[in-house]
Amino acid sequence: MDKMPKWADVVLIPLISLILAAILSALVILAIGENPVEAVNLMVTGALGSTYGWGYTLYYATNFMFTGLAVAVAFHARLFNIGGEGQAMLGGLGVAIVCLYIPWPHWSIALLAACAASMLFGAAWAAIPAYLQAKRGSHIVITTIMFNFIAAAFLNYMLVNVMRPQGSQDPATARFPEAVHLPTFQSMFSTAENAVFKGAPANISFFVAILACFVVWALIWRTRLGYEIRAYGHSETGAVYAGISPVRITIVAMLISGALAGLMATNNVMGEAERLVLNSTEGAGFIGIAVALMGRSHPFGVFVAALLFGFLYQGGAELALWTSIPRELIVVIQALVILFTGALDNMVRMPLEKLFLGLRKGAE
Amino acid sequence: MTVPAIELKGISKAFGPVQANKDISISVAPGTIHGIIGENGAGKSTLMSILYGFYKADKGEICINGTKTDIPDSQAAIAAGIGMVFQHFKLVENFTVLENIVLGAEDGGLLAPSLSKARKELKELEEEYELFVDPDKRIDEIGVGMQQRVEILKALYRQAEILILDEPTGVLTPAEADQLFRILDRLRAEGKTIIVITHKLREIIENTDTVSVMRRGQMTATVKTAETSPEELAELMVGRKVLLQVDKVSAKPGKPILEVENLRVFDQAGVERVKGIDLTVRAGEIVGIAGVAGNGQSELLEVLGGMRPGQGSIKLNGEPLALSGHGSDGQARRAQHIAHVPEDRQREGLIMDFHAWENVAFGYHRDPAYQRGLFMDNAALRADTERKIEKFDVRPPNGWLTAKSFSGGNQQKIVVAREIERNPDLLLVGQPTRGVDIGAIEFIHKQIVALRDQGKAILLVSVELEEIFSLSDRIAVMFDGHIMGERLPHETDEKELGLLMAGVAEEAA
Amino acid sequence: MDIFVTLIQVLDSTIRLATPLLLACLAGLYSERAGIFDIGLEGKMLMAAFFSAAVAAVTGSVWLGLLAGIASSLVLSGLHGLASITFRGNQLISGVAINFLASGLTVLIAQSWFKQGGRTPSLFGGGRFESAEFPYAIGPEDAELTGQPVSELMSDANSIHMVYSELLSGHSILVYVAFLMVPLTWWVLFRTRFGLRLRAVGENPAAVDTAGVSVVGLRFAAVAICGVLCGIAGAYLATALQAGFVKEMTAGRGFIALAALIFAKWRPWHAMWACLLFGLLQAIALRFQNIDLGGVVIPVQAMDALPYILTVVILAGFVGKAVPPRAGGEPYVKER
Amino acid sequence: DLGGKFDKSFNEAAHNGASRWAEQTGKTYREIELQSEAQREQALRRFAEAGLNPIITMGFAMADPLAAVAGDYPDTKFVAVDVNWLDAPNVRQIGFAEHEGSYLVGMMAAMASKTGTVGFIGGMDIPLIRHFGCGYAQGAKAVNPDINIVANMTGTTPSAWNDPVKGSELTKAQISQGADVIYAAAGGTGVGVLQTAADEGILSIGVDSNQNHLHPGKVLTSMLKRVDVAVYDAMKAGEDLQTGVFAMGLAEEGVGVAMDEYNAELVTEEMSSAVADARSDIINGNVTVVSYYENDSCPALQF
Ligand SMILES: Nc1ncnc2c1ncn2[C@@H]1O[C@H](COP(=O)(O)OP(=O)(O)OP(=O)(O)O)[C@@H](O)[C@H]1O
Ligand SMILES: Nc1ncnc2c1ncn2[C@@H]1O[C@H](COP(=O)(O)OP(=O)(O)OP(=O)(O)O)[C@@H](O)[C@H]1O
Ligand SMILES: [Mg+2]
Ligand SMILES: [Mg+2]
Repeated sequence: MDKMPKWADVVLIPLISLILAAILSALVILAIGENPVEAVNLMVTGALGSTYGWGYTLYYATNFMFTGLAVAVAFHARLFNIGGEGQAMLGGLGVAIVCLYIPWPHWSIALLAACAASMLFGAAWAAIPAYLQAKRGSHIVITTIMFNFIAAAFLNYMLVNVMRPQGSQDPATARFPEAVHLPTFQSMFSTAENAVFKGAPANISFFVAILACFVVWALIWRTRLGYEIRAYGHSETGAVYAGISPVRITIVAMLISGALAGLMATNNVMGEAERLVLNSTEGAGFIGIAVALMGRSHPFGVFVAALLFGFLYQGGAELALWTSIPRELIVVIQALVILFTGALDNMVRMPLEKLFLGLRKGAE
Repeated sequence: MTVPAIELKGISKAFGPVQANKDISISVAPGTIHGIIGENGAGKSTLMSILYGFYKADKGEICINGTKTDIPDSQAAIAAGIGMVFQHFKLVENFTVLENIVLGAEDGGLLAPSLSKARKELKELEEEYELFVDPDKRIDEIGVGMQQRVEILKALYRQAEILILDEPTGVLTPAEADQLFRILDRLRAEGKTIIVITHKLREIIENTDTVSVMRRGQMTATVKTAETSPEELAELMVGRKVLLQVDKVSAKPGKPILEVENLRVFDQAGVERVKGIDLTVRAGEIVGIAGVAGNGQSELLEVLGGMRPGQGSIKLNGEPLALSGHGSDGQARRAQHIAHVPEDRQREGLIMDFHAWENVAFGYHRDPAYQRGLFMDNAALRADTERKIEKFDVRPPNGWLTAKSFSGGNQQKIVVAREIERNPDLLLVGQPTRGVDIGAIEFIHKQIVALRDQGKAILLVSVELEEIFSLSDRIAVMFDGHIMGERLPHETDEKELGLLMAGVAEEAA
Repeated sequence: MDIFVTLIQVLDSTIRLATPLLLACLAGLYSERAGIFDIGLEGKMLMAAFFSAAVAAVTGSVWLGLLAGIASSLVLSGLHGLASITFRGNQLISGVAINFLASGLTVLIAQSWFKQGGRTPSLFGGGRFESAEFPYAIGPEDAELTGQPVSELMSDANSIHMVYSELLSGHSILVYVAFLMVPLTWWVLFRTRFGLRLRAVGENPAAVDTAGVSVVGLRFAAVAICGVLCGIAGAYLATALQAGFVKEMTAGRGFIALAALIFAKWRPWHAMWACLLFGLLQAIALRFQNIDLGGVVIPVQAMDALPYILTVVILAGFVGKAVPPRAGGEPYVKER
Repeated sequence: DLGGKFDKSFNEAAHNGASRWAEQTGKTYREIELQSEAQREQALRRFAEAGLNPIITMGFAMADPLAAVAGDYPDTKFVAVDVNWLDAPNVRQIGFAEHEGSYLVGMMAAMASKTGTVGFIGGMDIPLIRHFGCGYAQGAKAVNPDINIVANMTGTTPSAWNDPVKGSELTKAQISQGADVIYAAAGGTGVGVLQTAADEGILSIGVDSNQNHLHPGKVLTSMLKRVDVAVYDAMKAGEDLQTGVFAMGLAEEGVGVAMDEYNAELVTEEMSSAVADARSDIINGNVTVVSYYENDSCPALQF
């Protein structure tokens, strides 16, 4: 018997928390002498008011879905993968190699290959910390942090010294050939008379992300492996009793996590930039942590949280475009959202529970 | 008549929707031992925790020595001269005994003086009550029996006049239990007031002056121990007649199922826990392994259950089993029809945060019966769970509850149901009824015997001699990693076994 | 001799680089020993760095700046405590949020106060921590007198004198504070009542609670200490090492400190060695970029990544399993 | 560029140019600081659609998005600073000859150096920065062939643009290697370099904007990259500015060395004359400064 109806827990509480975060954000905007109503208005119309806005919102959301899922899967095995950033970078490298050095007849095949490559590279980058954690007990939090730095240095080397086209001053690979350019929403949904998602980077990999959400959900809650991952995450001694190998689960979970993080590259590298640039991940790996935590490590939660952050990113971009509000305001708003929905949720839950108990008592 | 040392008036406590205590009142006379019995989840621990200020009561008041005292936190309880030994000890594992005793009762900001002072007083207490412990050992280095002494010493060090013990004997050997009650006697003689929660009627009858019975959060009766009987108490507690003795036909042992030869087990630290034992369990018999906790029984079970590597040879139905590396894990064992009821249901047997129906597959989750194509067949699983809950009368009968929201008794029923229902060739059972109420004990024992009567082999490890006696067809006693000797239940008695458990060799016995 | 000089200089910069790590690491140590995980060290440092610089710039007093830095970091600690102790929220999320909050707010406020793009005005004179010159140590004023740069004077001096002047002398007072904090922390943790209780609450809060001590009180105390130390760390970055705040100037040091903490298995002395190690690795990487090993030039990127690679190697090779305080990360919930 | 508006050098110079124009003409302009790669193209399109004209972009990283976008808005004029390799009819591409400017400050450094060792500290290790370093090294070598040049990069992540602490440490390291003049081309990190140089009593050289005033008497000079001029001109020209590729070298006053009251007493007679000569030599081709881009390597310096 629960203390309150499920809908209250999954809908009401996050909603109230969000409202609180919004109120505080408004105060901050006031404090820096801007008009909150205008700002919010600008953000909402800019991010959700047009197919163009959606195009960007969904593009960002796609990134966060991948990294969020990555963190979430690891969480289920009680592993804290802070390395999404580095794994995504390597995924990008994989995509770039596949797209640049193999002539593909058609984007669809290229996408499949790119998915494979990015997952492979991402997983490979997660493999070493995973192995060290499993075999040597080296704390995965440290090793993954370190591997983020190492990945950055490695990528820098590849781009500056190896993959950069002669004469280009830009530390980035050449553009990928036309054939591997992914269909954007614009090309997918525009009709002759009206063009939608004009110029927006949202592309087919959004659906890859959706697919990933389903796959992860099925994996975690419907398969033996998922069952074992969760069991291990809850109790290592229990796992040993049931004949579930901690080493195996640790490594497998991290490989999956790394692969998911790597997949992000199909969106930002293959879908948007159509080349590999330095810092292409832009902290999405870290946003992924927040997304996974807010989404309670559940694919659907991750999906929603990712959309929310996508909205904040795009809304923030619009603010930066049309007002003189510093871009950091968005960071603050993000922080408040994370804080209230993620960390202070009990502040809302506790009184609500009392309320519902009272109601039930009344009913009896 | 004298003012009661403790008087609880109309105590009520709800944990969210769960009404743990409903309007409970008792009064305990000073200088007496008061027993409390009741099913798992009846509310005993809660009630006592309230008296100790661990939980806050929703309603009701507490009087100590006749004066109304409100106890918002444990500090107040300690000030009021109350000490409590919790069911699950509240000790800091990686602190020394001394540090644990001093914690919270230091005098002065610096540790050194407090520690030396405590060391001195500890000596005196030890002398006085024969509660010997090594003050410099770390808690995780000493056995549960010792840990309990530390808990008691903690209370005495704080000059407790009222001592509460929640299921103190659950983890003790008979010898240890007897000694505990001798100590309690002495305390009572000094005029201290004592409350004991236990599931063992014998202890109630032998040691308490008065006894209260709790059921479903309410106090159903309080009687003078002298004027009652085990049967009556059992009935008051469960609400129906219960047989306190398992009645079973004598065993008809068949061919050997399990043959252990010269088994050695080393723990992570490389210490040899099992020092080359030979053991055979036949079809249709229950072999009970008696022994003080920590003499290698646990390790024996764990090797057989595939939880840790060992050396030597183990045959099942004549087939040798891998003892390390590939094919020696729990999955392999299950495939070989070995089922295992582990000693610690909460850390091993169950995933406390899984639904009951998920736990019903725990360990057998790779069983084809639970698969549909790539996926697990949760529908089938739930159906299966319904059956087991029904058959083993798990309460509340709701497969969607998480394991941790069942009481220990019912948690244990879930584990036993899962393992016995596999209908294995060999069943390993560790401490099947620790902390479980008699209603459940009776039931679980019946199931084990029933399995035996189907001609299965059962290896039982228990620190409860009573349990060993009432279930086993053959008893082996383990001490310091060796098997000291084997006995038939009707040819031996607690005294002899007690000696063997204490390591006194056969000849001497 | 020359190698010796280089060595001294590398060690010298090791100390400078290690100091902020050490302060943050000890901060984390108090918090996590009490069972409150804190990945918000980075954010606290950043916040403190800004406010110390800002106040120092406005008032011209570095000490007021230090206070402001500590205060601001304490506010974030309070937030972390509120979330993870009072409301039993998820400590990781709270930490993440605090990092975001700091990196956003600092620039936002800096912008609206100083209009210099998330930067404070450069500090000078009383606005900065001067380096404490020991007697007889070679320092800038000697340079003034002789008209030679310090480096030359150094290389002329004898080795003892050099070690004394270069390594021991000439650091900001906060450096000495940081290193004094190590024995102090050890003493508090293992020799005082407070320390005993602090460690206990991180291992098994229920034990502390049933012993009649307030779990909440202890944990808030620990989190507060954490705040103070992060505050000093931030102030050191902005007002001692640097002369002002630059956005994101902590540059991930909070996370390195966290790594060092786990590395040290939550023990004060080990924490110091861990931080010195990280500092040394960075100092080396900074000092020797693109080394030429007989024709094979190690690319600068490799040197840049070296500290992190070595960390992993050492961790895997020698440190092994690090077991955090048992109750770490778990809010203390009696009733569900 | 991602560096941020007030990096005290590159982007700030552009900002100054823009605001100067705004003040003089009273007209208004929009600016955005990008925080994400995806926004490069986004911002271009949005501004173009909003009818802003011309649209000025800072930094080589804008080249690629520009190439993609410019075509879609043929009647909008774009200005790309630090870009000179696109073929887009409606883009004014301005490439600065940083190596020439760096060459001059390199000379000054070499002359000011007592120890015969000069330093270079770059931000993130990218070709552009090597380009700076390379010119610098050639200049220094030109004055003193066997001069010792210590060159360091701050890092490989974007935080290398904002890590003054590392900047200081690098400075100290270079000082201990004997460097007594250090050229910082490292955005926000440079602040730390100049600061420490000043503290340690050696000379430093600023970049992009005139940074002499940051530490009067301690900053030898600054390698000016007249982004502000470029931006100002572009804005002044407005709708009808000429497109095409423009090189802003010494000749065009696009780059140069900063001489003002703050470094007056540091710059000796022979320095200024030598610089002047070199300048004219470069302009009339007697001296050619090799660009790092020509074959991704530098004659005077090994990266
Ligand atoms: N901390 C708690 N939070 C929520 N519910 C609790 C808590 N402790 C106990 N309960 C509920 O209150 C009821 C009474 O629990 P209690 O521990 O008092 O039973 P008990 O009599 O001690 O059982 P046992 O004999 O197994 O010790 C249980 O059914 C349980 O569901
Ligand atoms: N924190 C808690 N939240 C919810 N239920 C709890 C909590 N603590 C105890 N309970 C419940 O209270 C009841 C009795 O608790 P208790 O700790 O006494 O377990 P138990 O039934 O005695 O089993 P065991 O004797 O093995 O500990 C059980 O239902 C247990 O699940
Ligand atoms: Mg109980
Ligand atoms: Mg119990």
